[in-house]
Amino acid sequence: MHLILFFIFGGFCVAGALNLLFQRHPINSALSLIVVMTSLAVLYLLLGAEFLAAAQVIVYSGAIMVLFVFVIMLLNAGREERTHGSKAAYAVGIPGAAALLGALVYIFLSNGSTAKVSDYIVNTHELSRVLFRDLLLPFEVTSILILVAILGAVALARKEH
Amino acid sequence: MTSSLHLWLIPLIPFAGFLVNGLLGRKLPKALVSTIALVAAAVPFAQVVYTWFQLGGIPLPYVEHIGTWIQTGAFNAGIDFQLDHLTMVMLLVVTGVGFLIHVYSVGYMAHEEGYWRFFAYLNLFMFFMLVLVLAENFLLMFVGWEGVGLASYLLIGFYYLKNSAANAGKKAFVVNRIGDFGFLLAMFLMVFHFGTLSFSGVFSQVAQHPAWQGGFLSAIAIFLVLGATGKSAQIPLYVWLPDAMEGPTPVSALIHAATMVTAGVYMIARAHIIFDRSPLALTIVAIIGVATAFFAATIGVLQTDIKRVLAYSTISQLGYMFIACGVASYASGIFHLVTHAFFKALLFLAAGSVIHAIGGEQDMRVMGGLRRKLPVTFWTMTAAVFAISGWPPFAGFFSKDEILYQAFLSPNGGKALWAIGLITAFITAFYMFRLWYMTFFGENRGEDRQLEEHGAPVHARSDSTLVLEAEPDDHGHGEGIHESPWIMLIPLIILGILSVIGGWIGIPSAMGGHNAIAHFLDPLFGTPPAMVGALEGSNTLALTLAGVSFAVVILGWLCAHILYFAKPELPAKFAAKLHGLYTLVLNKYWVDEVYGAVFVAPLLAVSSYLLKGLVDTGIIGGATYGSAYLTSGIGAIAQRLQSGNIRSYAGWLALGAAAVLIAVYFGFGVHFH
Amino acid sequence: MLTDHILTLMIFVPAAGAFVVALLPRKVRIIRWWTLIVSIITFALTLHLPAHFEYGKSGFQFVENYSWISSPAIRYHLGTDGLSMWLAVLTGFLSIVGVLVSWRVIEARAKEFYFFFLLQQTAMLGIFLSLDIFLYYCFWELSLIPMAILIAMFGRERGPRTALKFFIYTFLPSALFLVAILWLYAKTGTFDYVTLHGYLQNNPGLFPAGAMFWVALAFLVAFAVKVPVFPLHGWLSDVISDAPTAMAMVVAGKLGLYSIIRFNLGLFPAQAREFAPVMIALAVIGLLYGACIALIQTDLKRLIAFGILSALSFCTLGIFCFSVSGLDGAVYQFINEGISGAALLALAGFLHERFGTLDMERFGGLAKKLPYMATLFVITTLALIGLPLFNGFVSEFLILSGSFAQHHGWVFAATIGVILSAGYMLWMIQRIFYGPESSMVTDRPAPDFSPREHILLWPMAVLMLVMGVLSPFWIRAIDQGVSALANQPVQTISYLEKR
Amino acid sequence: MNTTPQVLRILPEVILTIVGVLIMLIEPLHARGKSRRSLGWIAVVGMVAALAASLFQYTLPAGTAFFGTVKTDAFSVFFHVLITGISLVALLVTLDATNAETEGMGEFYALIVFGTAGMLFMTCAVELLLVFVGLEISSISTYILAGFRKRSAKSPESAIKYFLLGSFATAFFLYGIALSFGATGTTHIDTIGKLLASGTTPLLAIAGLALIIIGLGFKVSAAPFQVWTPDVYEGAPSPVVALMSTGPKAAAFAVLLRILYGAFPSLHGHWVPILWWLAVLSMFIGNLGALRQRNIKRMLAYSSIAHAGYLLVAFTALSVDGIAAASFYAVAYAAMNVGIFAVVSHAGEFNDRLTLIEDYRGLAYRSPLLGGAMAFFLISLIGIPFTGGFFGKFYVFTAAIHSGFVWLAILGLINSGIAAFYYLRVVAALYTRPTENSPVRFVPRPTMPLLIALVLTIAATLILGIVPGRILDKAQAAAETYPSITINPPVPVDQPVTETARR
Amino acid sequence: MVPVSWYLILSAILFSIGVAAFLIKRNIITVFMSIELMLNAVNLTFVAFARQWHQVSGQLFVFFVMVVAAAEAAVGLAIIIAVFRSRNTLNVDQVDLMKL
Repeated sequence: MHLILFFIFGGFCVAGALNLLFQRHPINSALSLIVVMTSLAVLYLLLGAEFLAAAQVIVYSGAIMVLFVFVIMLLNAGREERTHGSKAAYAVGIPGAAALLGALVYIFLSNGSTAKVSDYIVNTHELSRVLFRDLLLPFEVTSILILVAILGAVALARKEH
Repeated sequence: MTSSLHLWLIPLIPFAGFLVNGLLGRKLPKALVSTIALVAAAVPFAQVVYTWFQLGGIPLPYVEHIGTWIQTGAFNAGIDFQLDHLTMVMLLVVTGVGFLIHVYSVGYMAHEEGYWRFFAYLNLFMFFMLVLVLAENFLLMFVGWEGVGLASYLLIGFYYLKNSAANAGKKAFVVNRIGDFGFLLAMFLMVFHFGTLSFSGVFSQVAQHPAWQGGFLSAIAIFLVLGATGKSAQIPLYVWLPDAMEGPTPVSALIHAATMVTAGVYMIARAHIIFDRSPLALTIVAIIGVATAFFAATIGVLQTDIKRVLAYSTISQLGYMFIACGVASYASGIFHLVTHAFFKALLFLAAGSVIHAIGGEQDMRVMGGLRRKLPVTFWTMTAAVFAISGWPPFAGFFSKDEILYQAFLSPNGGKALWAIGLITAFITAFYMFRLWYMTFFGENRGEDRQLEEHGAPVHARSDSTLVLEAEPDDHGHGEGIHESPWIMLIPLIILGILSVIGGWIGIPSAMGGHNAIAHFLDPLFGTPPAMVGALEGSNTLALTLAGVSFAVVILGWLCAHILYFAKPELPAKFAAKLHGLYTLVLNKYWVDEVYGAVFVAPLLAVSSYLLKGLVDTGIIGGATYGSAYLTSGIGAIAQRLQSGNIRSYAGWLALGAAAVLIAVYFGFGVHFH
Repeated sequence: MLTDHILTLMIFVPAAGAFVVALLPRKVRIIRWWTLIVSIITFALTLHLPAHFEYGKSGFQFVENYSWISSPAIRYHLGTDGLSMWLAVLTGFLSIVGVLVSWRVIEARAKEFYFFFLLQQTAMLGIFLSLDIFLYYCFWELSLIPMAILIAMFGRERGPRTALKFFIYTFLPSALFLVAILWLYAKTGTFDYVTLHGYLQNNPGLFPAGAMFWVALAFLVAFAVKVPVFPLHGWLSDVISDAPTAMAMVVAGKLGLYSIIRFNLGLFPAQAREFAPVMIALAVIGLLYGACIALIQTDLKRLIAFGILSALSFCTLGIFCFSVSGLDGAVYQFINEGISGAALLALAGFLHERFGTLDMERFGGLAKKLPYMATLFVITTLALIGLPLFNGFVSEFLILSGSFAQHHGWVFAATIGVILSAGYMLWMIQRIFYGPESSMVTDRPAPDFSPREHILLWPMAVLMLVMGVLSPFWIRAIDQGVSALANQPVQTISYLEKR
Repeated sequence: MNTTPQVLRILPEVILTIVGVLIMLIEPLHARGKSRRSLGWIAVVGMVAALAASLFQYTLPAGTAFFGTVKTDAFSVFFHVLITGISLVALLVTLDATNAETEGMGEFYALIVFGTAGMLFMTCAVELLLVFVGLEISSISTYILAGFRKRSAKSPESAIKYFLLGSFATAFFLYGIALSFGATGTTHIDTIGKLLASGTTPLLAIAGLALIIIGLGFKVSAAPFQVWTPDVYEGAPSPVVALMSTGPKAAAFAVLLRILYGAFPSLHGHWVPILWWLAVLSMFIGNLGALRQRNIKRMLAYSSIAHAGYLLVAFTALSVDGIAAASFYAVAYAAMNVGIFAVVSHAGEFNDRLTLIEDYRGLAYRSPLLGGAMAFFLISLIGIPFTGGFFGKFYVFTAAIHSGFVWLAILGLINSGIAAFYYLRVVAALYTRPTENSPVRFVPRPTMPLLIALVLTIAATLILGIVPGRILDKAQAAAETYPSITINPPVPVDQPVTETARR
Repeated sequence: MVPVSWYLILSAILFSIGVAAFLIKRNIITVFMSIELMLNAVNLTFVAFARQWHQVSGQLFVFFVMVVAAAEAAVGLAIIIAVFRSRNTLNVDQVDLMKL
């Protein structure tokens, strides 16, 4: 059961990602990214992280992607044209990416930790305990982060006078 | 020591004169300048004479230690002066003749600008020359040695605005440097083998080791000879002396006839202990001497510039002295040195007086018939001519004869030396009388001057300003040809007398004299080895040889008389007949040209093309800039990565990432588990 | 008591002076007078050394030794011996000369000029007097900057380019030099010269021959560039001809040669003896090479440059023969070179002031117009070609006779240089001063020496003569300084042959 | 657990946050177009306070707080002081270079302040999560600051480049954290270290290490992750470059040190060779790239790459000396680089009127102070004695040679030789006579903030160069918070020498 | 049941696709999306490991990453807008004013 679900949604993820890669229109790419994220949420569920699954759907697919789509609309970005800006990107980058993938996969396989994922559910209570006790400071600090983000968005988006 | 002679004063006083005139002369009046100069030359002469009379009371050699000059852990050299018989003779000649020439110059240079400069240099020369003869070690001697070279450089280049003069000066100095190069190496060898350069030290060591024969002693001796050839204008380094005639005539008289050029002979005599151990070196000296004597004489035959004739005769006479040294008869060499100083100085001074009289002209072809116009000059000159060509009882006869006699007696190849010497004697007589006739007899050819006939100095006349400083003729043409002032004539007369009687100090026993100078020098040289076997019973031989040489001299005079007095048209005919030989000799065997082509030109060419062009600019410069360009070229490649395109940047990042990942993982370094 | 810190005083008086210059108003007269005063004071201070130097007392004197930085053990260690003493004095003397030479030349930006000039003095004194290798290195590097900037700002037209060339040439090797120093420190834990010297001498063969070989080589190359030794002289002629005279005087010779003696002979005697054959060959080649190229130069300063190359090669020859006389001669030679060379460059500078060119083809017959200039030119020239009674002769004779024992052949070749030097120098004199007056000389109104120039040059001329006659006065100290180096026990571990 | 109030352990950060918020609150009170300088001064005061607080932290006993997420020890405090110092000068420079009509200065100051807070968190955090957040704060604020020159098209470009590539690298960093978490099950640096030291090393840890190095390598612009640097520096406002070429780098280096020596000491066999290569690459690419640069900011960008290389040399030393040298070099580099950018941003002003090196021709005439200062900093960058630059290099290479990396030292010093070339070109330009219409004629007189900034930086550079003792001791103390890894150095000392000798 | 390494490989694949997308896509916004994709891949890794080690902190890390991502998105899009204003293009290949 678990296995099947993993394959289905894992497949969805990859398919979405590839679609993002091959779609020429940003909107389509955005939508396919949403697909990836939502199916990731399912995988989270499989891994027993309901809270994260929820957050994934709400924050990512909800907020962030909406923001993307909004901007795409705002700047009404059309189909991207295949300009030839850089040979290096292909000549160097793609092999690099491939090598990266290869290396990682090799490592994960030869890692040997075939620890099966037991079905163990994190209850949100414990989650919050850790979050608001051990990780209190980082949590508070993120507020600065967000503040900075807002500031920046305002400062940048503001028109010159 | 009994009583100090204060030898150090002898060189120091001329030096003082040099300083005063050199620094202040520009401002001082001529009278004062000349007084200072004369005093600075006279006092040493007086002191020398005084010392001469002291000789009895002083054990010779007498040494004065003034101070330490160079001192290092390994080696030291002092400022030491020494007096012995040889020095004594040299001192007398140098100061005596030197003083006379100073006197003469006062008249001769009277109208020169830079008068003060001239006398300053003259005193400087006296200083160095005296240091040279007084020195007690080779290093100090070398000071004088190079110093006189410097003085002659300055004096030859006295008319520095004339390119020829400046060139001659430079040539003299550089050629002398080649000689000094030999001297230096000889000194290095001595330091290496004896650890000292003082005469006493070196000679005593040589004396202590009779085993030392040839070997490094020959090396030292030969290097010394190289030095001597430079200073004494012998083959192969004689080339500078003829050009040196660019200097004022008194200079030629003092430096290039009487004193400096004899330094080489003096040095060989001084170092005779070393030479005695090296037959090889002696042979070389003899060969050089005889070759030079003959060679220079032949050139002298065709020269038309009066001073150049004298220059070549000087070279040739020095050759005689070398022959003497070469046959280890140093005393006779010194003897000839002395007499030669007298008559050659006289010849130059007289020539100077002639030149002075006819307004700076040096070309004999435009002289002639001056006999009546310049009586004193004529008579003194005559004395000198007879002396040099060796008429008895003039000075030259005895000294030259002594040399030929010694050569004849000397075991190794002496006969050949004697024969060539004899021929040279003939040539000498010939060209000296040629000069005599061309200058003083016939009618004056001075009026019909065509420029094409004129020699180099005449060309210089084309630039009038030059000549005004070059030669004192501002009054030359004014009231026609005239005798020189007395201040110039007195020295002529004195030297004239000396060149008549000067030789009597060395009349050989064969002719009823008792070779005074030889005996005087005996304590230094001992009896020349050649004499040993030949002392008694050889009177007849001596007389016959003398007779032969005298006959030869007369022959020479006859030829000259016929060619240049009786039948003046003949020389042209001969020239036409023996054209090849004539041009060869006329161009002095093209030696200068050959040297130029063989040494100077290649050196300059190599320097400018190979060294400067190829090595310095090409290789070294190229390496510098090449590497610079290379680096910045690589820099350009490094920049190329910056295409400015985000995606390519990301590409590099990705590649780098992959590389790092793989490197770390499969990577170098320690392996785990 | 001030005299306990005499060396510190010497080093930092110029620096302080420079600092004041920076604060002074931009008035040329004030600034140059101030600089003159400062350099006179410096010179006076340096004279304190010979006055109170204790002969026959081995080791360093006037020592100051404090800890500067603890954790890498860097000490502020100053001291002088017979080797460095006269060099310090010479530096002080030349600083005065430098100011007087620049007197009229430097009008614009005088402030910068004299600031860096004084800084340069500090750096050079520091080099001669510091006994902690790190401290030494600091001064060594520091000396590059004022030099480079002055060449760039005040040089002839190609100034900046030359400055760059000079800097790179000297900076790159000293990078490797630094590596070598650090390596030594890593191994021995000290930068202190004295300690290090004792340490290396007492346990030789402590480090692998290979390592020591490369370390010594790094030292040597850094110094050889600064001398410069033959193939590394690429910068010399440009710098000499482009740099302001005051800098050209001090750029070559003493720094590098001193360092070679102090470090390569002092710390690495065995390696130095290993390098000797090569160095001697290079020295003689450079000697003849420089002379030959000088023969055909038409630019006066370039001629001088190659003359200097040739004259300095004598020193290299003397140093690497390891004989007492040779070393004495070498040190004496580069002191002499410092004086005579400076004088000649000063004269060239004055000539340039008057005629704006140094192309000898355009001169001629100048002696008539500028007799004093001519006289001093001749005197200096004679000193440089080693005429007896001048300082040059003593040193050259010592070097050659001292080296003769080991290397007949090389010395024979080197002595030829004596002939060549006479050749190019006299030819130079002839082309400038003798012969008929050239059009330029006649056209250009040029006054003879000003009082300043007299004051500057006559003492130098006299000095050349005095040093030529009374050499023991100087050599006594030098002898004491170098004799230890000449005959120190060396077990010869030959690294190259081992391979 | 000690009794120190926890807040004291993050006092500087707290102060900065408060100040930042304060600025944002006051900002709206200023009418549009009115000068915001007062805000700038508030920021300065706040920064001074933070600096004081950091210095005060030296008095605290070393210890952790907030459940072991932050740790104040000699190391973190050292970098606290450094970074607050840098930001202080950067603020002064900003005050000098900007003028009333520059838009949104309120945000500008606030961002600098917040960004500094982020960097401080990076240096004191021992919990990778906190490190990550701090990193993001500092990065994001610099992304924004880079885009602040809206007038010029270059500024947004540099912002977007920095942003995209930065986040790209962040992803790698994050992945690295993830994998090391996977290897050990914790994200607490020291714990990771303990766990890895005991027992065998899972491959995951190695991969994680590699990815972390990649991410941080980008932040410190070490080759081959340096590509972004020149473009970003060229486009960003000079005051910002003054900050981001030093502050975030220092922080990132601190983190790198923390992680390498705190979490992965046992893997040194793996990361030392990598850092060796990164160092060499950075030095060469940086210096060679700078050789032909005509734009001064790009040239300085390349030089900063090279300096990152020098700093990485110290990392390989595997010893207390190494860490100390790295820390010291960070200080020295910061001093001179901020200094030179202070001059550049004053001369070029906010909108970069002077871009090319030729534009600086004759600055020393227009203003001897500026020209002299700039020349001084350049000389220090070359690494001439009696300047911080020299001692920095000196310590770094001493450390390297001590642990036997003779070749690294040789290459590095050769590089410093190459570097001299392009620095001197600028010096020469400064001191050549300006032409009639050369832009330096319009360089404004130095203002008070600039003077303060210059005094601070010059003083720092000189002190570091002449009496570095105190600071070096601090660096030493900072270094000693980590046990130096005394495994036999990979290369025996004289090996490279002899074996090359044998060739 | 599924071994953890499968999840890891999946994440690796996603990550690499993200990288590739970053290299290939021309539209800045899409490029930015590919970064988000990479972040998501990392998140998956975290969750997987969190599961393997029974560690909550892993999941919390993901939580923080989301926040950061949100912040980045806000800023990033703002920057993109600024770029669009100044260049009026969204093509990365045309954002190369500064080079060499």
